[in-house]
Amino acid sequence: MARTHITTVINGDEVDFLTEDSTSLLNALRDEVGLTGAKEGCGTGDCGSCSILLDERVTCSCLVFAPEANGANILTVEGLTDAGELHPLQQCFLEGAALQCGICTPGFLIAAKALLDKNPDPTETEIRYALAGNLCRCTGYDKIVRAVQEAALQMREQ
Amino acid sequence: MAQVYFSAGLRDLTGGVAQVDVQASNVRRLIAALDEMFPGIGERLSEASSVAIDGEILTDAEYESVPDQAEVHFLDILQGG
Amino acid sequence: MLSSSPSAQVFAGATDVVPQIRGGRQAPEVLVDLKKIDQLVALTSDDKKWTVGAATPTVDLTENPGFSQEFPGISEAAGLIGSDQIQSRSSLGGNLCNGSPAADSVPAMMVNGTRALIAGPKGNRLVDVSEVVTGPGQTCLDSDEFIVEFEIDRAPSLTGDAYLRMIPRTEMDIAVVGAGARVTLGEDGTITAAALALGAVAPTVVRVTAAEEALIGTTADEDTLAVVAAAASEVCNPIDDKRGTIGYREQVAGVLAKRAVLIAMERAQQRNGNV
Amino acid sequence: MALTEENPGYKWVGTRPIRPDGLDKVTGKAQFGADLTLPGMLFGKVVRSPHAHARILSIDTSAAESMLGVKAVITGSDFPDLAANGAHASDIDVANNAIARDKVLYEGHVVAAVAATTRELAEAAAKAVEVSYEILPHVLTVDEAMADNAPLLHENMITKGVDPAPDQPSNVASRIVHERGDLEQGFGEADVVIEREFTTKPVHQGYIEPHAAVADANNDGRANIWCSSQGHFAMRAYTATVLGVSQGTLKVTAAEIGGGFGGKTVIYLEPLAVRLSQRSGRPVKLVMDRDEVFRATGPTSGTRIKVKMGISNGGELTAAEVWMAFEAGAYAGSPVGAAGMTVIAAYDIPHFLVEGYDVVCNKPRVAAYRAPGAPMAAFAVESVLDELARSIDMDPIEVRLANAAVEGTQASYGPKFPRIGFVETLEAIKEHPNYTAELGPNQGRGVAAGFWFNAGMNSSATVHVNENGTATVVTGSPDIGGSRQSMALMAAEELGIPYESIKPVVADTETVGFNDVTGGSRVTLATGAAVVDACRLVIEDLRARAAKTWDVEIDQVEWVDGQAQHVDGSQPPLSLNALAAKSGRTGGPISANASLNARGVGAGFSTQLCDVEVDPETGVTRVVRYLTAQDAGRAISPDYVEGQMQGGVVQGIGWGLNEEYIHDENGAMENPSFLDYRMPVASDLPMIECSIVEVPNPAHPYGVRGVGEVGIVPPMAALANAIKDATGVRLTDLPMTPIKVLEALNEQSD
Repeated sequence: MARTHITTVINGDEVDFLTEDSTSLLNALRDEVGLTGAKEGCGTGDCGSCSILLDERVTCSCLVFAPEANGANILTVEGLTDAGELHPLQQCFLEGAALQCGICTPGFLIAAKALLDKNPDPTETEIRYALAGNLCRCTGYDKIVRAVQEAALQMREQ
Repeated sequence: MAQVYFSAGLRDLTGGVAQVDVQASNVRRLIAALDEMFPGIGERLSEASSVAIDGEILTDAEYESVPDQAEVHFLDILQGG
Repeated sequence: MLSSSPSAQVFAGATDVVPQIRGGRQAPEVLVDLKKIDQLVALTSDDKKWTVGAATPTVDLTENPGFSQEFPGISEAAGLIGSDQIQSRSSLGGNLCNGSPAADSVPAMMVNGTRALIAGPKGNRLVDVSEVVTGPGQTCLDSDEFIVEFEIDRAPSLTGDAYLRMIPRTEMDIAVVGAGARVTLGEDGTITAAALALGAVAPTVVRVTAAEEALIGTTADEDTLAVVAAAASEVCNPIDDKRGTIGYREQVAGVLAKRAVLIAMERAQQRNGNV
Repeated sequence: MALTEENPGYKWVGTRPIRPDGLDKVTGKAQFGADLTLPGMLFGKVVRSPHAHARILSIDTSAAESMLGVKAVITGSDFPDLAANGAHASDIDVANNAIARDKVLYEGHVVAAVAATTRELAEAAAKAVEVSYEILPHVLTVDEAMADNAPLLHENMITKGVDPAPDQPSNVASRIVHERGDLEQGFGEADVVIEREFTTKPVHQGYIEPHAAVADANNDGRANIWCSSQGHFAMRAYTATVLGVSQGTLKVTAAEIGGGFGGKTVIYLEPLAVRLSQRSGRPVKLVMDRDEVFRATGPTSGTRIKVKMGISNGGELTAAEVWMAFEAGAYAGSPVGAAGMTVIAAYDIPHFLVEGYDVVCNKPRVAAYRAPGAPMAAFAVESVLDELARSIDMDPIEVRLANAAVEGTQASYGPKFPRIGFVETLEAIKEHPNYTAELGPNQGRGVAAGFWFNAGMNSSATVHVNENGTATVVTGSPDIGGSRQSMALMAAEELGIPYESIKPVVADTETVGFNDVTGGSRVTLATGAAVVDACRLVIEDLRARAAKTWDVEIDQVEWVDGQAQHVDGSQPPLSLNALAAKSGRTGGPISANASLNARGVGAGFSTQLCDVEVDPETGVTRVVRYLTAQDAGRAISPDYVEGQMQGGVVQGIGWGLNEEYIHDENGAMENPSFLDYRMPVASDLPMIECSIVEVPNPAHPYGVRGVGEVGIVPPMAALANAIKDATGVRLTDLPMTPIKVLEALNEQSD
């Protein structure tokens, strides 16, 4: 099958790649672009490990056909860091021990960023529902929720 | 003399005996002594068990010394997650 | 294009299509991305109706204050279709065309009299949402047709709707039972119009006409709600499956029906005048 | 260093710095199992049985092999027949589980594997492998498997542990028994006797990272493997066994591991990847999808457990009788042994009989899952204990305190307990404000406790002092929950240098001495002890070098705060930095190895308090408040001790409320996805409050007890007891879904 040429902006850089039409954007990012920060935990949109921002909206990249990304703006976990400076969420996850094995962490960071972009002062319940599409099996979510609360506070104070 | 206790699962090999006193300086010699008393038990003990000496559970303990008066229990090997 | 390729598959959010292709349950030769058609991704209103493009991401509905105030039931149903990640992609059109009896947005759309504009080579037709799904996974659409948009008449004053579903977790599940309700009140506070629809309790979403009739002229008092609950349980024709049992679905259908009517009542009382 | 309970005076141990591997994990750089790509790498795909029990009549690989881009296709016949070679039974089971020979024993059992140039091609080729089966009758539960004339999985399985040995084969692999005293007397002394029967379903470990392995075989017979596992030395051993090669031909590198909980202590993909690589001459990556993870890996056992216990009106437990049967899945080896040893071990009960059966059935072979065997056993016993306490109107904490095992108690499994902290965890709950917090309508409160042994086993560590006075700590224990931080904290404490100056590394099988798996809550204890030993050897060396520099005897040199000091202060101190910079003049680079079979394993106890709210009309249970108290011995890294406690609790909540394997009548799993295998999501839960109890383990240099596992033992009973408190109904069948709760409520009101 002929492969399709896709042009996107990923983490601020213009990126081209070739893909088959039925390939998921997640596999294209991982295999063609070499960005392995987004992970496949389920391939059915039920775990959130592959979360990215697609045109500023949080999305499971495993549920997007790679050709749909043509012309789109994508943010992956690799793009959260600004010129080497950690995003407050990254810093708060580190300081708050909000990760154990770390496989779900990229997805949580992206989902949390999407939340705070829309709602800079979420309640605990709002955080929990906004992160309900992201499974973590290690932490019981406690320290993740606290880290998002702390990051929200820091970002509001900035 | 060490006091050796047999769990219920081992008692089919000891003819129902639950406890014996054995003189042995280490676990390997202890097992050898037990095998003389209860033929066949040696293989079972060395193949599939941990040993607890005075409350401390040890694996691969055949050269572990057995203090005089020690309380010795043989246990199934456990798997952890 | 759809007529020329028998195994073409249209998709909007693709939240179900991608796993189906990957799992080998579908192998279309052509994939058609409906999001590229402007009319299908739009949310507008005029004096008479709201128009929702069939591929509009559900997050556009939940984040639209005007729509969400007028149709909180549809908005909350749309907000229950999967996670935030899914709602960036999922759409009313996709939710309906999957043909699942458990689709959250369908009971909510039905009680609001929603119509689907269906396009095809023979022209367009307008079909009531309640008539689109004909059985589990089955729709009245021909293989060369697709839904362009939904029309929902503006809600009159003193009207409220609600959607509730029962799932074992708080999120990320398929409804074991879903209930959409809408009531309109007269000036005296009694119900002048009522609609009740249940999801996941029959091969398709079902209306509970006996309950609707029982509600008319009442204030949804306790006795009437008992009738509503009983009628809801009665109309169920569910199956035992991995997600629920017949008995559970019948019993909880009554509970949710009652609760949804009460919420719709409360909202109707608060909504005096067109938003 | 003298250790006192109250004020150990530690500088690093017990602090909460940022974990060493954290930065890579929040920036997406960390390399997990599926993240590695090698030049020329092929994608593999496994062909699995659609049947629960069937004889393989033939496998036709020709269509797959002829596809363009398909580079290798393998089946069971590509592996040595271990049975014919007289191998040990457990090794034969490992090999047959990795790839079926003549029979498939569960849906998802591997029958073949392919490697091709693209993911899509590999999937197409896997579909093109034609397998012809003769379907056999299957058994799915212990009840079916133990029934008379049940179809047999293994025609030669004779039950072990029964005297005299049965003369007929069955699906019962073994029987275990523990017994003390006189049951009749014990129940005679009771004022109340309660007998209940409990059932639990198989549940999966649910790690978010599917299994993944990359293999690169050379034509000299050697191969490199990269995989995410809980023990790359174990993966090397198992893979060598299945391939019939020497362990020395395999080098295994541990990728970052995305969760395991016991489920990654076994092999699935590694030998297949190596064989595919050998056949194709190219590196091969095999990654499971979630469906495969559910159908073919893990889970832990479904069980049936009967418990009868007696209590006096004064609150003294007089007798316990326990019967349990555990599903092992396709091959012998359920955790019924541990269940039998733990089931009543937390309490001092004079008369008891515990009997357990290990039963094979046509489901995936069970794998270890966090305190394997203990959670189901505790669900049963802690539920009955709750009923006993209610029946004599005694507080649930008091009844446990009255019977709790303490130092010197003869444990039900044999030996006397050393110093343990069970009572302290009970008291921590009792004194917490949650214990007396007001409950709202439809809310209820439950208490339950749990015990787990923890493990020691073998570990090795190497400590290198770098030229600039920093240190590299090398171990072979995959870091699954923050253990690199614990290693670094203990090394910093020992060496007296900043935590940030320590670089902890998990090395491959050729770079560090042997380490057993990361399991049994053993790493901080055992690998930690090896790190401490290696640090102490380094310090010994540093003192000798300072003595040489000062031309004094070594006993004149002390190591304090990261520097050598002369006992009488007659020399300016020599820092680690200074000694490292001149190491070439004093004998060369500074480094030390330590290897050990760990001693002094300290038992773990946890007591938990759960408040739930039950919707009486829908049966939905929500956890509204949760508190867990656990004896950590000493929390080296409190952040990650809490993390283990919270994670264990939440897995237990999932097990208790919603998680279960559902099979159809053909033995196929109906819910192999995260949509329908319902693990807890963030919005299902409150904060999980932690009370770390520290009763130091006297046998460990820092007082450590394992903390990883015991947290999952109490939650199911705590939930059941809370639901009983909220509604008056007692649930004995896990999971306690809304359907079951509502059914019980309906029965109650009838």
